[in-house]
Amino acid sequence: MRDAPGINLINASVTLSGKTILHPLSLTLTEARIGIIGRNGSGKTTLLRLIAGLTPPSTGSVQINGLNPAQDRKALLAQLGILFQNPDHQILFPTVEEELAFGLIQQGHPNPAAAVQTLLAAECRSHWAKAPTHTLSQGQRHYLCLLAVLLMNPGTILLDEPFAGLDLPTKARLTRRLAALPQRLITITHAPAAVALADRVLWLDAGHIRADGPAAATIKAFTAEMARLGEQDADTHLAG
Amino acid sequence: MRDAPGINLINASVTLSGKTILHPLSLTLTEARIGIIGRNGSGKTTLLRLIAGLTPPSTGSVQINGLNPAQDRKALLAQLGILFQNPDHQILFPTVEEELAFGLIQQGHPNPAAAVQTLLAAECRSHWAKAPTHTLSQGQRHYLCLLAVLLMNPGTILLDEPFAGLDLPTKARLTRRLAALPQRLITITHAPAAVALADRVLWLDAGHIRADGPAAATIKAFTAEMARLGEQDADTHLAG
Amino acid sequence: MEKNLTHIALFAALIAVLGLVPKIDLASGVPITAQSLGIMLCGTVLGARNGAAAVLLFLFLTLCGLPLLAGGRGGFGLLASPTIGYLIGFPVAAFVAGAITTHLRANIGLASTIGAFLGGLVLLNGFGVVGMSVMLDKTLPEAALLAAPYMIGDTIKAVLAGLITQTIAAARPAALLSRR
Amino acid sequence: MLTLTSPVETWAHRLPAGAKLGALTATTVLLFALKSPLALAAAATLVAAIIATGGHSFARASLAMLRPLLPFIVIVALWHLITRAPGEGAAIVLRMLAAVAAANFVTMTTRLADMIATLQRAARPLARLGLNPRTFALAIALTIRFIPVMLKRMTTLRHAWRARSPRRPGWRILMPATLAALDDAENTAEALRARGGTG
Ligand SMILES: Nc1ncnc2c1ncn2[C@@H]1O[C@H](COP(=O)(O)OP(=O)(O)OP(=O)(O)O)[C@@H](O)[C@H]1O
Ligand SMILES: Nc1ncnc2c1ncn2[C@@H]1O[C@H](COP(=O)(O)OP(=O)(O)OP(=O)(O)O)[C@@H](O)[C@H]1O
Ligand SMILES: O=C(O)CCCC[C@@H]1SC[C@@H]2NC(=O)N[C@@H]21
Ligand SMILES: [Mg+2]
Ligand SMILES: [Mg+2]
Repeated sequence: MRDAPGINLINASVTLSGKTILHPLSLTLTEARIGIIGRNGSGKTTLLRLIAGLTPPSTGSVQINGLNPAQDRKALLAQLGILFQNPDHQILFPTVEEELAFGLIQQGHPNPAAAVQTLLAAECRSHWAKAPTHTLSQGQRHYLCLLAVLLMNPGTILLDEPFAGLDLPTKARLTRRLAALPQRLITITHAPAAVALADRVLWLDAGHIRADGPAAATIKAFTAEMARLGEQDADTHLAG
Repeated sequence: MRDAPGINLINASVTLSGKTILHPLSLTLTEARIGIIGRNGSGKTTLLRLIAGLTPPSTGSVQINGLNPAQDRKALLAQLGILFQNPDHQILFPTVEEELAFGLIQQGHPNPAAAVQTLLAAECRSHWAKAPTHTLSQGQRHYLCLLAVLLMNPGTILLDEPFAGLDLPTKARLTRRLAALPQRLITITHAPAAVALADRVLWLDAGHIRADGPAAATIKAFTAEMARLGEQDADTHLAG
Repeated sequence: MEKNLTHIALFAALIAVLGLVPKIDLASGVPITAQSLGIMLCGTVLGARNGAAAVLLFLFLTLCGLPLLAGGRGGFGLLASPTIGYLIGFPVAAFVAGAITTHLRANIGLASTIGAFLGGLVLLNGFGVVGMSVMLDKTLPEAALLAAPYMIGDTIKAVLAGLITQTIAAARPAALLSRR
Repeated sequence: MLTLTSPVETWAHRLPAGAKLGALTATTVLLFALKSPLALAAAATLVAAIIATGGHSFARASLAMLRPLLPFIVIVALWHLITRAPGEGAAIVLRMLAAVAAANFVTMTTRLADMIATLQRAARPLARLGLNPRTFALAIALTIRFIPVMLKRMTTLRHAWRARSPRRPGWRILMPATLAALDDAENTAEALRARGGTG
């Protein structure tokens, strides 16, 4: 088990402020394209944080290619990148170029400044280099965060609602770009269309895995249930 | 002009840090359902802030039912409610019930606490009352902000990306609920589907109004252009 | 580790932001400033070590030439100016305020008010008085006279620091590094 | 961000920061060793002459930076006139003016990035006390980012308040602003961990 490739959750659960957010999960994620769908408050972001080692498991354990993500931060850097749901929670630096260069510097890249320039030029956004990050629009900040993660070229990328704030052309371009990546992608979303082409889709419901299988099957069941709930005037069960 | 009902922009422009974000606009918005669509960074949020009196016009003037929104805050409160794009920019208080009660207290409501309880009960979310706002999930926080605005019952509601983070059932329910409201709604979005039923849709492009008319026509032109841009590998013009 | 670092940077920035609150210039040349509230909060919220580190970081940037002191002042000239005693006292005041908040066995509101009072008022003005007496070549009692007007404002700030620290303890207990 | 570095390029802008700081230290030690008002007057004149080489608008900016010293000068002057020791008073005032003006000269002719780099190099021995230079550089960058973020946060919260209230928030914005700032720091810490952490 120790050196198993992929992401392993062994009976991992998360309890925060006395509330169990994720019930014990045992999962082995090895597919190249994985989707995680679920309603607001179902525990998607918590699962991402658990996998990324940002929230420690309350019970059980988590391993990324045999590493403990909560401890081996430096080793993990080449293995795991994260796009946070809210860009304001991700941006660290006053200007765009510093923000992009930071991850490369952390990885010991020989020439971060040049790599950043090349990337911005390829994206037709060279004029962003000196722009203060806090004056970009919300969608622009979201896009910047994504570029920062891609630039680091990690083996697995965790994406939390990657398309939520992006406009259609950016979304289309990004979808193509992501599809071409050799890395493993784990996409978290409440909009199932975003993961229609995944190899495997998990449906998270109130901290439990409700379905797990090929995209078509999971999405069909999920959409039907969402439509049913949408007909009702309010949640009859206590969501979140 | 002084007492004209609706929202009047007279040659209003916005320049921030020396950059013209909105070019002089002259608009009269009186329809019940208005949509504003545009790409990331096109100036949608800036336009909302201009209308709401939160960003003063650099040139020209803005009037809401004959009032100056930057000055007559008190009178405006009954006329205009705002849903901000990012829930972090809207939530002020540590618990859900305080957050919901705030607007009612400011309006001089006789019994804010009871009104909040009634609302939460109707939403099947009575258990939210004492919940800390910062531990709610992103979608839950977004929904909370919406409830806070609707509770104040203003004559016109400005919604900045109201559906971006919400799951399908919540979105379906909310769409029905908004459709039934007697108020004027101005919905800002980069996803045109959200305003397909509006009486009038404006397309904002790099701070200019690029199209303005019935929903079907504007959305058709917008979608075609977005699809065209999405085909390209990167922006050929310098967006943002 | 990361959390200590970001909180230290945040509070260094907080002192700078408080410098934008308009200062009141007194005849003595030492302004009444909201920045000493920031010094107190560094100690009461971050604790002795981290609080002092935040203040040192702020002073470093100020000396390097960022105009972060109240009224938009900064640069090496500060080292030769009469308020140098206060500047040297800043990190010490934060350290003491933090140590008291951490170790005093009282509820957080009271402990932090006392810490802010002893560190941010008594000790800080002590340093300031010594500094003025050296730089202006005055006796200590003469210099103390110049510092008397700050007492009212500094008392209000100490109470405010206590209230804010208490609010943080209630709403974000995990952020209160001084009590962990 | 605005810095105190003068946009007027002088010859001193081209000198290395380390040399300027060394010269400043020597000058300051000398100024504090001098006791005679005449010698101090000569020293102050020399400093003024050096500043004057920067040109008219540079000299005016230097003078403006001395303004905060005015109240002290008035107090010392009055005091020494009352105690009938004008010589001592003149020495104190001249020493203060010369030392502060010389130090400001170094600040005004050195770019912020050079100054930080030089002082970081000077602080390298502190690494043995546990001050990691990379962590230190990161702390500086984070502080510089947090200042506008915090100001913007205050503005958005004030707007959020105004959107639902006819009254201005005043001091009441302090509580939500404090909590929001702490949340920002918390989120930043996680973002940092997500990209390899410190060290
Ligand atoms: N620190 C905490 N203390 C208590 N409850 C928490 C905490 N953090 C999260 N929760 C709760 O855990 C649940 C899951 O939150 P999470 O952020 O994982 O949801 P999500 O599936 O990502 O939702 P969304 O689609 O809205 O982003 C929510 O009900 C939230 O209120
Ligand atoms: N304070 C500022 N200084 C300089 N530029 C700014 C400032 N605020 C916003 N901008 C710029 O104005 C443009 C419009 O921003 P705005 O937030 O209105 O866009 P938007 O249409 O709402 O985009 P999104 O869909 O991403 O939310 C952006 O290019 C942004 O970078
Ligand atoms: O800005 C400076 O150069 C340092 C000013 C120090 C002001 C001190 S802090 C304690 C006391 N209380 C005040 O309000 N002002 C002084
Ligand atoms: Mg989430
Ligand atoms: Mg926007």
